[in-house]
Amino acid sequence: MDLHATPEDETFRREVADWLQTVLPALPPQPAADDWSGRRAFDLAWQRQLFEAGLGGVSWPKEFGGLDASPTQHLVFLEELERVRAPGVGVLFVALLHAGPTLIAEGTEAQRARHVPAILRGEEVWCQGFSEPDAGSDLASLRTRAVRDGDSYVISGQKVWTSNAQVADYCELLVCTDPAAPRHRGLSWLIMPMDAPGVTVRPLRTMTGSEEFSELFLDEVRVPASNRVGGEGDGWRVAMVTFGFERGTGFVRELLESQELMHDLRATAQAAGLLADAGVRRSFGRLVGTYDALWALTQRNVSSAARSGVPGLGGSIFKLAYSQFRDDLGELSMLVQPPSRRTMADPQLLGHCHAISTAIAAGTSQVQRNIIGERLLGLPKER
Amino acid sequence: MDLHATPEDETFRREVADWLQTVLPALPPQPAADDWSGRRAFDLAWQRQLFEAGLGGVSWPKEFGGLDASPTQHLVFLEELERVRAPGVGVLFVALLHAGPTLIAEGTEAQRARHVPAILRGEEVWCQGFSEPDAGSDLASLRTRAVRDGDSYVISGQKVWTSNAQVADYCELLVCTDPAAPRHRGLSWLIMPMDAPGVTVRPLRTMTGSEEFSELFLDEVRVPASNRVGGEGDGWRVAMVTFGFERGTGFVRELLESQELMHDLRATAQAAGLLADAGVRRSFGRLVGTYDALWALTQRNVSSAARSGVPGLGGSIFKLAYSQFRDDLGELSMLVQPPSRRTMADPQLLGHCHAISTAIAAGTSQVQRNIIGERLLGLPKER
Amino acid sequence: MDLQLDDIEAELQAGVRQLCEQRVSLPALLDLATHRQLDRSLWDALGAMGVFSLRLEAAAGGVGLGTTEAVVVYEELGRSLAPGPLVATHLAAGLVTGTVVGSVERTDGPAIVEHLTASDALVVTDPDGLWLVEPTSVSAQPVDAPMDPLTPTHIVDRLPQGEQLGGPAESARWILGGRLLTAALLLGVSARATDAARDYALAREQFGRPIGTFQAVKHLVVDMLVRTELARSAIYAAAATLDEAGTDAGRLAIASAKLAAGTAAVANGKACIQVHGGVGFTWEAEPHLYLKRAWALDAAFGSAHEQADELALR
Amino acid sequence: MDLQLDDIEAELQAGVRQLCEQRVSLPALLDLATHRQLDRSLWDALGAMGVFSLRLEAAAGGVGLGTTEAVVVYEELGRSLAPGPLVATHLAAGLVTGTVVGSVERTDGPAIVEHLTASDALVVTDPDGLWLVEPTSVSAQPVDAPMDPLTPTHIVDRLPQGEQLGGPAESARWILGGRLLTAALLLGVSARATDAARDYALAREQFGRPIGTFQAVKHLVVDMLVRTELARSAIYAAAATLDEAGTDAGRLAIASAKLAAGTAAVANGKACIQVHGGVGFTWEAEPHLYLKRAWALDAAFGSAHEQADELALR
Repeated sequence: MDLHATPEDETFRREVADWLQTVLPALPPQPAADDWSGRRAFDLAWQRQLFEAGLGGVSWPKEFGGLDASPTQHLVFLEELERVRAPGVGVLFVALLHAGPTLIAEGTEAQRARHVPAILRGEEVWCQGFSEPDAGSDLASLRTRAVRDGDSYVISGQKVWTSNAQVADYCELLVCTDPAAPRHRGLSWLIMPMDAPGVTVRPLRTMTGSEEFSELFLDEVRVPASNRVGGEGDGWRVAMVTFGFERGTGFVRELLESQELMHDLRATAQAAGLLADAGVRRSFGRLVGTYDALWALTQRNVSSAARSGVPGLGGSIFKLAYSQFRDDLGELSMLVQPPSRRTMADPQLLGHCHAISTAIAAGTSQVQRNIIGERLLGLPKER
Repeated sequence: MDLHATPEDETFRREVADWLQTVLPALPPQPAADDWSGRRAFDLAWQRQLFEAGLGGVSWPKEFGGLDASPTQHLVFLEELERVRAPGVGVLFVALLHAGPTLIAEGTEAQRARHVPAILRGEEVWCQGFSEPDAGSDLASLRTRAVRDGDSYVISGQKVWTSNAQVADYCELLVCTDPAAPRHRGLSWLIMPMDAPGVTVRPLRTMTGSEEFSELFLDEVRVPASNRVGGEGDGWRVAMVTFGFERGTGFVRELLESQELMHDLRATAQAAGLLADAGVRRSFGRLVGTYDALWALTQRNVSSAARSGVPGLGGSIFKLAYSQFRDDLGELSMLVQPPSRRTMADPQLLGHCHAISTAIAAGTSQVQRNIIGERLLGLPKER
Repeated sequence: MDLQLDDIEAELQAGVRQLCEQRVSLPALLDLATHRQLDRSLWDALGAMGVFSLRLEAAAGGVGLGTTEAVVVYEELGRSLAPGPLVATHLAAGLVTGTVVGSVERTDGPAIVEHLTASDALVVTDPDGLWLVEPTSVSAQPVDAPMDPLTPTHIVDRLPQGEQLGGPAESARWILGGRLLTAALLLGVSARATDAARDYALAREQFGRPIGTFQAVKHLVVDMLVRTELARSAIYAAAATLDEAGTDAGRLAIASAKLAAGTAAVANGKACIQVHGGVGFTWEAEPHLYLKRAWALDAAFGSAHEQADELALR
Repeated sequence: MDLQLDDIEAELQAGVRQLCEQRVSLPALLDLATHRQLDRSLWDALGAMGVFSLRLEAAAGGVGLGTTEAVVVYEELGRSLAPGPLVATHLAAGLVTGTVVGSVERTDGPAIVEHLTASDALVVTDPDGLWLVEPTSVSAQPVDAPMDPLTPTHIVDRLPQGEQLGGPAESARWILGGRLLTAALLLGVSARATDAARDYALAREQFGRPIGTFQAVKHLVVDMLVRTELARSAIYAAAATLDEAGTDAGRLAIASAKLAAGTAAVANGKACIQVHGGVGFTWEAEPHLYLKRAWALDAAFGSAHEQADELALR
C-alpha cells in the first residue's frame, strides 16, 4: 500500500488544476437553488466547457470520447474541482454517471449514437425513474406497467424521488413488462423522453424546503420499443449495471464539502471561545479523526475498484459510517452556533437536515446493513 | 401523581430504620465472595434475624408469615437497607423472591408446609434450573427430560446459569415432561433436592473472575412426582407465575449501588481536578440526569404494580435503559480513574464488567426489544 | 407515593387530547407554516379550557390545580404540535395582561424571538429580573425560513429594557417553570413521534410484510418508546417534587427532566424520519415537524447540553 | 495511490497469521492467565520471523521493510491475542539489547508496568527523553488480578531514572511509533471480535434458526465490521503517510488511526460478548479477552480520548 501518486496522476492533477485556473474566473455566478432553468443552462454550459477541454467524460471509455481515467484519477479530478469549489455535475448527474455509461455498455448502436455524444457535449439532461411509492428499499416490487402495443410500450404508473425531473430531457425508466414473472425477472429498462404525452412532473418538497425531487405520473405514455436497453425482462440486470459504475467516488464531493462545513464550524467555535470547552473540543477531535478515516476508506474503495474494475461493498460501509459522521457534525453545529443562526438559510443547519437523507436515499441504513451482513459476512437471509 | 409517603409508609420506614440501627453494629463482617459456606451461613443468619423481627417476608402474604407489604413499602424497605448498606438477600434470592411465592401461589398444602416456613426462617437455600445451554433466550425449547417412572420422575439433562448452586438445598427445576407437545405445553415445574443422586454442580467462571453461576448436570435424577408444582405440562404457566412476582423492585439495590459508584467516581474526578474538564463534567451530568430518570421510572413501575397487582412491561423498559446507563458509567470510570487503578479488584472496573451481563441475563436487550415491540407497541411478530 | 396519573390528571389528559385532535390538523399546521398567523380561535379554546390559568388560584380566576396537572396538559399540547407561546402564556397567568404572551432570555448577542407578531406582551428574563416589553416596541427582523416552520421567529439585536415585573428570584422561578413545561411539551413530541413511527411501521409494507416486522425497524421504535418513558418518568417526578417540596428541591429534578426530554425528542424526531424512509424526508409528512419542534424546544429555557452542565455540580 | 495490500504485505500477513494460528491457542492463553509466564518459544519464533526487526535496515541485521508492512504484521499479532510487549520490542530493535523489551511512560502518580518480569529491558519515556531501565532494579508490586488476564502487570510507585537512550525527539518518535503499532494491534482485536461474532451468529441457533438471521444480531455484527474497516482505513493511511512523508506529516494521521482503532476495539469487544449472550460472559469463552485487551491497548501510547484532544487542535 502506498499514497504516492504515479507520475501520470500527478501530471493529470496539474493539468486539471491549470485548466480550472484559466476557466473559473470567467464563470458566471451559480444560479439559485430554485432557479431551475438557470441551473439547467449553467450545468450544460459547464459540461460543454469540460467537453471542449477533453474532460467531459473522465471515466468514460476513450472510444466514446472519454479519458478512460482510472478510479484513482477520477478521485484526483474530483479533489481538484472541490479544491477550487468548481461546479459539480449538478443536474447532469444521471446523464453522466448513470445513463451514458449504461448506454455505452448495454445500448444498441442507434441508442448510443443518439445519446452518448449529446450527453458528453452538454446537450441532454437525464433523470432517473426507478423508485416508486410502494417500492422504496424493495426495488424488485415495482408496479409501473409497460404493455407492448405494436412497436411501442404503453406505460402507466408512478415514480418518486426523481431528481431534476423538472429540467430533464430523458428518463432512465425501470418498468414491469411481465407482472407474471417472479420478482426481478419481469422488469425492463427504457429510455423515456420527458416530453412524451402523459408524463406529469410534480415537484416534491423536502424537509429542507427545497424541491430537488419530483414525483412522475405516467398515464399511458407511449415509448418506442426500440428505446428498450437490454432485453425484455432484463431490466433488473441492466439496472445493476447502472449502479455498478460507482467506483468508490460517489460521495467524494459531499465528503469534501462536509470538511468545509467542519472547518467553518470550528472557526465559529474558536471565535466564540468554545474550543476552551474540553467537551466541545473533543467532539471536534472525534469528527476530524472520523473524517480522516472516511477519506482513507474512500481511497481504499477507489483503489479496490481500480484493481478489480468493479465496485465492492465498500460503498455500503462508507455510507453507513458517513451518515453517522454527518449527524454528529450537524448535532455539534447545534451546540456551537448561537440560536440566532438557526434558520433554514444557515449552511450548517441546511447541511444537517439534508444529511438526514443520507441514511435513507439509495437504500436505508437498515437495508445497507442487511446487504453487508448477507453478502460480505455470509449471514443468512431472513425467511 | 404524588411523591408523598402515606403515614403508614412513613411509620414502616422509621421502624425498619430503627431496627437496622439496633442490629447492624453486631453484624459479623460479610464473608469474601469466594467463601461459599461462609456466605451461606451469613445470609441464612441474616434472614433469621429479619424473620425474628417480622421482616422475613416483606411482600409475602400475612397468612404465610409475611407482611403483605405493598410494592411501595417493599421499595421503602430496600431503600432503607441500602441506605445503611445492610446485607441483601444474597444466596436466598431464589428462595425468597421466586420459590417461596411460587409455592404459596401454586404449591400443594404439603409442599407449602414443607418449604415455606423453612425459607422464611432462614433454613433453606434454593437455586433456579431454568436456562439450558441451547435454550437461553428461547426458554420454550428446553431439552432436559423428565420421564415418569411410577411415583417418580427420572431427570436427565443440563442446566446453566444457576446462581448459588454450590450451596443450595433445593432447585426450582423446569423440565420437559412431554417432548411431543408443542412448545410451552410440554414443560413441568419440579422441586429438586440438590443432594439427590445424579446431580453434579460445576461452577462456571465469569469474565469478572468470580464463580457466581454453575452448570448443573442431571444424570437420571429421581424426584418424587409429588414434588411437581402445578399440573404436568403446566410448567410454563407456573414459571410465568414465578417471574410475575417482580413488582418493579428487581433492580432497586443494583440501582442504588450504581449511585454509590457514581458518587465515588465523582469524588475521584474532583480530587484529580477532572471536573474542570467540561466534557468529563457533562458526562457526569448526563449520568446524574439518567439516574434520576431511572429512579423515577422505578417509582412509576412500583406504583403501577401497586395499583394493578401485576408487573407491567416497565421492567423491560427499565432493563434496556439501565444497561446503557451502567455501560456509560463504566466507560466514564475508564476515563476518570488513573490506569494504575485498572485491576479486577477495583470496584469500578468490577462493576463495569459485571454490568455487561445486565444486557444479557434474563433476556438479552434484543429479546427485551422484541417483547416491548410486540406486546406494548403491537408490532407484528417475525414469521 | 404514586407516579401514575390520578383521576383528575387522566380526565384533563383526555380532555386536552380530544380538543387538540379536533382542532389541530396537519393541513392547518402546514398552512400556518406559509401564512404564519397564530390561530386565535384555537388559542381562545385552549384558554377557555383553563390551560393557561391552570395553576392560578381559583380566587384569582384560575383553575387552582398543581404542577403535576400542568405537565400532563402540556404533554398533550406538545403532542398536538399546537403552535404559539404556550409556556410563557401559562407562566404569565395572573402576572401579565394579554391573551398571547411571549418570552425571551436577554443574552449578549442577537436573540431569536418566537411568535413576536402574535404576542400581546413579551416577558424578558435576565439575571436581574423579569421585564415586560411591548412587542411593537421591539425592532426586529423577521426570519424568512425559520428552523421550525410552525414557529415564526424574528431576530432582535437589542431587546428594550422594559418595565420590571419581578426581581432575580421571580426571574429564576419563571425560567424553572418554563423549563419544566417545555420538558412536558418535548415529552409530547417524543410520544407523538413514537406513535407515528409505530403506526407507519404497521401500515407500510416492503418485501411483502409490514416493515415493523423487521427487527431493525421494530427496535428503532422500541428505543423511541424507552426514551419517551424515561423522559416521562423524570418529568412526572420533577412535577411532583415541585408540588411537594417547592422550587429549591425541584431545581435539579427539573434539570434531569429537561435533559431527558430534550434528548428523547431530538432522537425520536430523527428516528421517526428514518422509520418513514423517503416519505419522512418530505415536507408534507409530519416527521420533520417533530424534529424541528424538538430542536426549537430543546433550545428554550436551557438545552439538554446546559442541563448536563448544571447536574454535574450536584 | 493504492491502499490495498501489495504482494509483500499479503505474503507477510499470511505468514504471520499461519504462525499465530499454529502457536497461539485459547487453552494456552488461558493457562498463561494462571501462570503468567511468557511463552519464550513463541517469542523466539516471532523474532525468527522478523516481526521485531522488520523495520531495521538489512545492514543492521533487520528485514528492512517499512511501516505499511509493520502494521499488517501487527494487525495479525493483535488478532492472535499473542501476549507480551510486542510493540516495545519492535521499537527497541537496533537500540536496546534484549529479546523481550517492555516500555512505560513516566507519569506523576504510580505507573502500571506490563510484562515486567518477562522483560530483559525496560524503556521509560518522558518528555526529556528515552531511558533504559534494568527491570530487576524496579521496586514493584505485582497485581493479583490484572484487567487483561493475559497481560501481567505490576504497580510501580517510582520508576528509576535509568540510562539515557535518546532525547525528547527520540522519545516523541518512540511514542508515535508505539501509537501506530498499538493501533494495528487494536485493529487485529477488532477484526478477530468481528469474525468470532460472525461465526457464533452462524452456529448458534435460537427460536429454530441461526441467530445471525435476526436483524438485531446481524446488524450488531455489521456495525462491528464497519468500525473495523474504518479503523483499518485510518491505520493504512497513517502507515503510508509515515513511510512517504515522515513523522511530522504522520503525527495527526496516527492520532486518527489510534482514535478509530481504540474506539472500534472496545465497542467490538462489547458487541462480541453481546452476540455470544451468556456464553460471552464466561471466562472460558474468548470474547472477554478481546474486550480486556482492547481496554489495555487503548490506554497504551495515548487513549482514544486523548487522541480526540490532539486532533481538535488541527
